[in-house]
Amino acid sequence: MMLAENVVELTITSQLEFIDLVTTLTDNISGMIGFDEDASYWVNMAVRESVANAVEHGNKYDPQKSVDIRYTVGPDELKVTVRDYGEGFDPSDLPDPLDPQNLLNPAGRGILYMRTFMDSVEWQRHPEGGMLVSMSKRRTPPKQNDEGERTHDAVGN
Amino acid sequence: MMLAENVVELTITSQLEFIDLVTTLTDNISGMIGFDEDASYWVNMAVRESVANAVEHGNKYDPQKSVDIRYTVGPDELKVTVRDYGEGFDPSDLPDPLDPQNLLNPAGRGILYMRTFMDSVEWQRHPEGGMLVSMSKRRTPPKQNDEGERTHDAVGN
Amino acid sequence: MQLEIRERAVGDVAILDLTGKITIGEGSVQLRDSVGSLLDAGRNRIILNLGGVTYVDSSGIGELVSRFTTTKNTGGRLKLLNLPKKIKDLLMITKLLTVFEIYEDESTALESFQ
Amino acid sequence: MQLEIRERAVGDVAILDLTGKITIGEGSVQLRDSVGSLLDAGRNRIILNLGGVTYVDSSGIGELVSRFTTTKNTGGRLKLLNLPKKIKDLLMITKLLTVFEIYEDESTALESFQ
Ligand SMILES: Nc1ncnc2c1ncn2[C@@H]1O[C@H](COP(=O)(O)OP(=O)(O)O)[C@@H](O)[C@H]1O
Ligand SMILES: Nc1ncnc2c1ncn2[C@@H]1O[C@H](COP(=O)(O)OP(=O)(O)O)[C@@H](O)[C@H]1O
Repeated sequence: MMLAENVVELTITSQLEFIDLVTTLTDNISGMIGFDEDASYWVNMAVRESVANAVEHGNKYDPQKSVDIRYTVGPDELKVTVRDYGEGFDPSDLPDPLDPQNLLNPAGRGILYMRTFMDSVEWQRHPEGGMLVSMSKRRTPPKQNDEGERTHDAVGN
Repeated sequence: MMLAENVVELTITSQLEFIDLVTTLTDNISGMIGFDEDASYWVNMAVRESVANAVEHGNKYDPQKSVDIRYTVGPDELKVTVRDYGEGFDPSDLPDPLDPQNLLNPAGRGILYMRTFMDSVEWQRHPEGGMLVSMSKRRTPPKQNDEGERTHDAVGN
Repeated sequence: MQLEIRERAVGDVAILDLTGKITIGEGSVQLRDSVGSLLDAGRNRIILNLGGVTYVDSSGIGELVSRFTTTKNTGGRLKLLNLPKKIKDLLMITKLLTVFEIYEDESTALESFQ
Repeated sequence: MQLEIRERAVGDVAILDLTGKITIGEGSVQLRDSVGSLLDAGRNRIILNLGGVTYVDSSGIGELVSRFTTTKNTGGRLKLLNLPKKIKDLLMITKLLTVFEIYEDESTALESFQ
């Protein structure tokens, strides 16, 4: 497999304006490795959420701090890691956005998005500071019956 | 100016397949900072040539060696640097592709392309090995009279 | 421009036709501002027509929720019209499908205000 | 697919209609192969219709030159048709405008082989 084990890395300064550059690159990589439209859409969104969190909560918009996105194209999956240089956080210690009393909260759904759209998401504190989010999406497409079924699978329900 | 001094970096492994990812990112950055269609087209092409050289002549397709592309958006210009990890070369010591006896050569026009399309191009050996190509394109558009004139300016003739 | 918002009025109901992306930054801010101006003008019977919306990130979903709440707090209502499949998926994932009043055609949405 | 190549024949002249990009790797290789098969079949009166070509990098220009030379070496001719503005710019920059035989309409290009 020509693309196996290949790596592409993108580094941006902490500005929301640059997120579109990241998602466009993500779309291109998804297309290159044969993700269908649905899979590309959800991967794009998970990456956006992760980068937005890195810019906003991690680096707190500090233009001196970068966000580093790394794509690793493996034979079975696309792996994406997003690293920031902030104080880090504990993802197990967050309000559940699906709890009825939180449903009307104006924020707090990004991590739910990421968990829903990717096959796996992990957070760890980087040994040299900041958070490192590692996400992966399988390359083998889920079994398809009809339009509805497929979307169902892609969002992980 | 919101985008002044901002930096985006992209790193790819040494494969021609990834060049399209680089040029798409280049197009997005060009669009973001207001380059017109012509300017975007030529910048795209100069970046492609530079990255192709880094993959082919610099890193000699070694998948362990990366090509690092850095975009710096300044108030007056877009600067793009392309770094490889090869043996380097002396750009002053190359056959002139415009010499009548070289016109039918199947190769050797990439550097001519880069010099023509950008406002400045410089080559230097990186202190830690490999070549570092630094190119820039002014953000102020050239005076426009008509379609013909504009293209004329954009290709630097 | 990420998001385009056109405003229409049918009787005392304001319809905002949205096209594009509602995302963190620009898109979310535009939505907040558009609904804000309506409320400032005392127009709190609002339909958001999402038929042309292709993408709503978590910040955009949050913005929809906020505008829903703000409108309700003035005694008005903000309803959603023409949800594309993907946007409906997103409201399902976030358990907001039953929070919003959602319509599939404009006349039914308009009648619901009577 | 970067480059699409369709083959037509008008009498003993082969016309290749190219659409897309002629760039290092895939595109250049496709062009080489297409012209190669024509020459292998003894068809060395060739028109490359570049009307649909949007982008030719330095490797692509080199490939055009190589196919021009290879065709000539078999006693044939390779001519260019319908150059888009940008591609013409590139041939000007590389001083190849006068090397190639270039035509703006197909019938004139075809007649030139008589
Ligand atoms: N990279 C990060 N660095 C620090 N804190 C983070 C990071 N990502 C997420 N968080 C924390 O987790 C919370 C929930 O994140 P998320 O679910 O994306 O919702 P939102 O971004 O809308 O608050 C954030 O409010 C923030 O406190
Ligand atoms: N990054 C690089 N590292 C080493 N050599 C290079 C590099 N870029 C260019 N060169 C040398 O310069 C020559 C001319 O480059 P160029 O004008 O791009 O034409 P081409 O790539 O078609 O040979 C190459 O053949 C190569 O010998």
